Amino acid sequence: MIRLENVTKVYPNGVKALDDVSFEIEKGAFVFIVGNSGSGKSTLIKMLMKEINPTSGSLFVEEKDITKLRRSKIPKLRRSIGVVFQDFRLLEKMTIYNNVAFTLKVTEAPIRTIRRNVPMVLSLVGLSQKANMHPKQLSGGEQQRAALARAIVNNPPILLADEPTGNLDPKTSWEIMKLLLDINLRGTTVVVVTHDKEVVNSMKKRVITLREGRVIRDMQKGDYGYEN
Amino acid sequence: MIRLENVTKVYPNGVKALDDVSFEIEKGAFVFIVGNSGSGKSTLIKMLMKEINPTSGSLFVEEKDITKLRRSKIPKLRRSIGVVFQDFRLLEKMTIYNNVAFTLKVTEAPIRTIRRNVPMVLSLVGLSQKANMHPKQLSGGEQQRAALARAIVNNPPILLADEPTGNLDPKTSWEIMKLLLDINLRGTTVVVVTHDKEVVNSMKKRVITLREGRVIRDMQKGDYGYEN
Amino acid sequence: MKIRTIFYLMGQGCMNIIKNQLMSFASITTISACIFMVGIFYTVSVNMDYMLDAIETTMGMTVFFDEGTSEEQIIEIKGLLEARNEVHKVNYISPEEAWTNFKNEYFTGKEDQLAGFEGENPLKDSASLEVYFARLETQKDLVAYIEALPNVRNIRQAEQVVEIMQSFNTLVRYSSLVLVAILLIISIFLISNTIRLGISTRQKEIEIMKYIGAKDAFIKGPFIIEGAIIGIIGAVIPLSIIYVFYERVIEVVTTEFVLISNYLIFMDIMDIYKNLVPMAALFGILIGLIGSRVTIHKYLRV
Amino acid sequence: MKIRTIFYLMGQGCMNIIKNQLMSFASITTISACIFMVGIFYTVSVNMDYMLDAIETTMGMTVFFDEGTSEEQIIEIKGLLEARNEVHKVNYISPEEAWTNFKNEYFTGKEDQLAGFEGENPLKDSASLEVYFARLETQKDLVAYIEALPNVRNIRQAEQVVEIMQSFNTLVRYSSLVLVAILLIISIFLISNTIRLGISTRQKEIEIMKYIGAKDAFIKGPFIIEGAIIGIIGAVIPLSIIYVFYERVIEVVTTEFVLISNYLIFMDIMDIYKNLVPMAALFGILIGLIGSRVTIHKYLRV
Ligand SMILES: Nc1ncnc2c1ncn2[C@@H]1O[C@H](COP(=O)(O)OP(=O)(O)OP(=O)(O)O)[C@@H](O)[C@H]1O
Ligand SMILES: Nc1ncnc2c1ncn2[C@@H]1O[C@H](COP(=O)(O)OP(=O)(O)OP(=O)(O)O)[C@@H](O)[C@H]1O
Ligand SMILES: [Mg+2]
Ligand SMILES: [Mg+2]
Repeated sequence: MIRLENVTKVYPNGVKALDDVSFEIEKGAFVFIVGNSGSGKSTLIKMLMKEINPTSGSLFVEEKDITKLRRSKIPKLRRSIGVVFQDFRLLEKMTIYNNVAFTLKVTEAPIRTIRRNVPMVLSLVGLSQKANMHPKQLSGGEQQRAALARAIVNNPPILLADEPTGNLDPKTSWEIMKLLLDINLRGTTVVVVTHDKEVVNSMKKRVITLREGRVIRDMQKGDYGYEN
Repeated sequence: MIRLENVTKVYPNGVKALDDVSFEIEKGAFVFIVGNSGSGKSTLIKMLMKEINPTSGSLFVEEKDITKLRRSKIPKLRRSIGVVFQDFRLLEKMTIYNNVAFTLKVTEAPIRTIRRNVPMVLSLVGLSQKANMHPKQLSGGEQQRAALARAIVNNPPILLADEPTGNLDPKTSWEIMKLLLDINLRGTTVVVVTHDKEVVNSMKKRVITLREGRVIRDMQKGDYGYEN
Repeated sequence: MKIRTIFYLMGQGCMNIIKNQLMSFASITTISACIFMVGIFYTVSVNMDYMLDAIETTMGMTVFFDEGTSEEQIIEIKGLLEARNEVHKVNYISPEEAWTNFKNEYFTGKEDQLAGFEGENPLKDSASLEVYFARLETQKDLVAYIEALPNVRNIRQAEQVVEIMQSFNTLVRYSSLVLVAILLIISIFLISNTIRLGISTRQKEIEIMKYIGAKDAFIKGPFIIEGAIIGIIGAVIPLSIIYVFYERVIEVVTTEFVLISNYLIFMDIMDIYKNLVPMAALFGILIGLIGSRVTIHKYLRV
Repeated sequence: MKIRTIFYLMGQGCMNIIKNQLMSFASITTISACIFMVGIFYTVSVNMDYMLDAIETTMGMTVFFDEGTSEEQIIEIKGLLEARNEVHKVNYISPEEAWTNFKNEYFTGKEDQLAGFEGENPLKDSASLEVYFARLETQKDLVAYIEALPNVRNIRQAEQVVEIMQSFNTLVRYSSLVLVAILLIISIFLISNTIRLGISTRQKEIEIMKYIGAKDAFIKGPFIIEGAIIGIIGAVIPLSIIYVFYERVIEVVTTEFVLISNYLIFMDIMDIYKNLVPMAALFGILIGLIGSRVTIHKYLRV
């Protein structure tokens, strides 16, 4: 499903965010990516949705090398990946409902689908009450859940979540994690970047640990690790 | 130092974010504020620095009722409060160094002070290497630490930190918490909004718990609480 | 793209105008101001042109005939000349009129000196034709034609005046062309500035849409609709203002400047709008296109 | 505020221009375009005024004297008239010149008809003075004055032409005043639009500064400096362009329109800049003020 081959990313200012990273994530897997602040986790996510390109190496999504993707094919790639951005990236001029519906409108989904799915995912993340508010009128945690709702509403084959519970209390965090597990059980490949030690340790999923841009640990049924 | 008397905040769209909240924080205290997502924690912080005004009730900071503060006195209030915003609020057009130095320039601090203090706090939060980068070139956790550096650089008598470790790995989180404790020991009143159960439970400080805008628990040497 | 999507994008375009109030206001007023300026200068220069054309027709020459040319012959030539389309009008001046004019001009107040001419018209052979030009440009040809006619003795014309007038017309015509062109260029420039500023404030929004998987057309659509609507509103406002004030200004000018009012011949507003309205419409379309171009080139590449 | 802080804010102002490239570019070009337009129209209308003034001095009247008035008396009156400042120039036309002019005008080609006048000047009492006006406005007073002088028999003047000319001058003067005023208003409007758009893109920045405890002056400072610098650059560009092209355009016009070149009397660029440069400077200051005003009112209230 997702394969990285010797991916290195050096930012224009000389910072080496990823250093010769290679791994593969199979279809239907549930993977945590952990690591210190600044270890390259978000860089990885951004690269998978082609927000940035690697300096060298190749990334394969569904067997296609996305570093060689034509510009006109990028929207298709992005539609197949639901992303929860670390900085949310909600559209400020739209209500929460429209922010979520936008993902479906982009794919020209039937109105019926929109009318059914949007309220459903909003209630899944506990935001039914806030559907008609604008992002600025939400608390940090609510915005984060809105971003998650937007990422899952069109049932993408891949879900990338960058720190999806950073602004959430433990109880809500757990609910969100259960939601992600649910989605994973329905066949979606889920990649979660997180700092939540407790969640990682108790979920017993594959854990890829980055440090200074390198994969230093990659364990099935892993834990957060002690030295971090 | 900080006193709330029957503070209620109803947002223009009718959401009651705080409901008759009263409590007092003495000078030099270290207080956690916890609560579910959307329970009114950030609203409280925003009110203390007069970003928003309460619908009813009074807030006292250093014995002055800030709801009655004249517009020209607001900068003085804000300079006496260091704030780590939940959404960071770094100045995108400035480097990290200048973002931090800006707090001192605003108070017309001597150049010597700026030259000494800014590198010092940057190294405290582990960002010495990133001083000349712009906020967009930093990872989420790095931005969060930059926001903290800015909040503490002018040694304000009060420090409000809204979710200062939401984007940080456990190890860095602990270091930040130790830093806050340090600052507190040097006399600063510290108020931390956090979801980090482990930190709250092990620090044994006063914990104020909000739920749906009400204070439901206020314990000295408290913990995060189970039902949350 | 589905019809439904097109409707959605059109709706979004309208929404954008309402949601980006400052930007919409700035764009509409900028466009209005520009079209207003260009419109005013176009109107003024078109009218000046029109007036100069009209004044040209008051310019003429006098044709004198050989001694003994009969009135009938002269009238015949008059007919010949009137048939030509370089000619605006031909007046026959009989010897009596000529003498009366002469006396009025030179001997008013000293009629006593005219005693010697009593009873006899010293200009009895000076019947003449006053020929007025329809167009100054063809004046030389006309003179050549008339000189070749039988019985024509000489032509008296204020040649210099005619040529000066002609130069002046050309100068005015070119100057106003240049000024209107400068205004047009400045306008396009100002408007594209406004569009770029407006789009840069929405850069983040556009980027987010791209990250979610929106195709370029999906993002551009509302911008084009928005641009077109803004362009249309921005054109209708100044055109209406000019329309309303045009007649008033003419009225004021013709009543305040009675003396020159017969030189002030204004065009019908509809004749002006015949050209101005399509120009403004083109402007609107242009703006929509520039707007979407800028969007594509600057912010869609993410 | 400390001197050091003032320097810091000035530095920030300069930095802002560099950092907000799009905005700076848009502002500078908008201001340039506006000053350019106003400048061109000011230059054109000032020159038109100047030319019309010059043409006025070619307008005059002819004063005739009573029979038997001696040449000396006429010359004396000439002196009197020349001393008045409504008068541009006075020419003495002797009876001989008058007769020559008359013959040339009326009897060219039919000199034979003049046989009766042989040896005698029928206009021997028609010595006259041609008086040219310095200003058309005072023409009526001058006429009254001259009529009251001794020996003056009558005044022949193209009163109609004079008044028409006068009306025309007034019309041109008012029209160009109105047009320049419209352009000025539009300019101020466009520029304030640009400023507002620019500031709205920096709204978040301003808010953050306020939240950190910056006083209004601290935030406004760089904006004012920025506005002033942009204003100055935006004024220097169009003024330089006009300066460079002014002489060229004059050259082209005077060589292309030789015929009317003695009506085309252009002002010295320096005489125009005497007014235009302070106007442009004022504009720059105005822009700085508007910029800071807008900032205060819209975004500092947090
Ligand atoms: N646009 C950029 N330009 C330059 N350097 C960058 C840029 N984005 C990130 N970096 C640097 O690359 C490194 C990795 O960043 P990344 O955002 O991937 O970290 P992360 O693992 O997501 O950290 P966090 O947990 O704090 O979000 C960091 O050192 C960061 O400073
Ligand atoms: N500007 C606003 N307008 C309207 N409602 C708002 C606004 N800001 C916050 N709210 C609402 O007020 C309530 C409290 O918000 P607040 O930001 O204080 O929550 P919080 O405790 O900080 O939550 P989190 O932990 O998710 O950051 C929420 O229900 C939120 O939707
Ligand atoms: Mg990250
Ligand atoms: Mg909050």
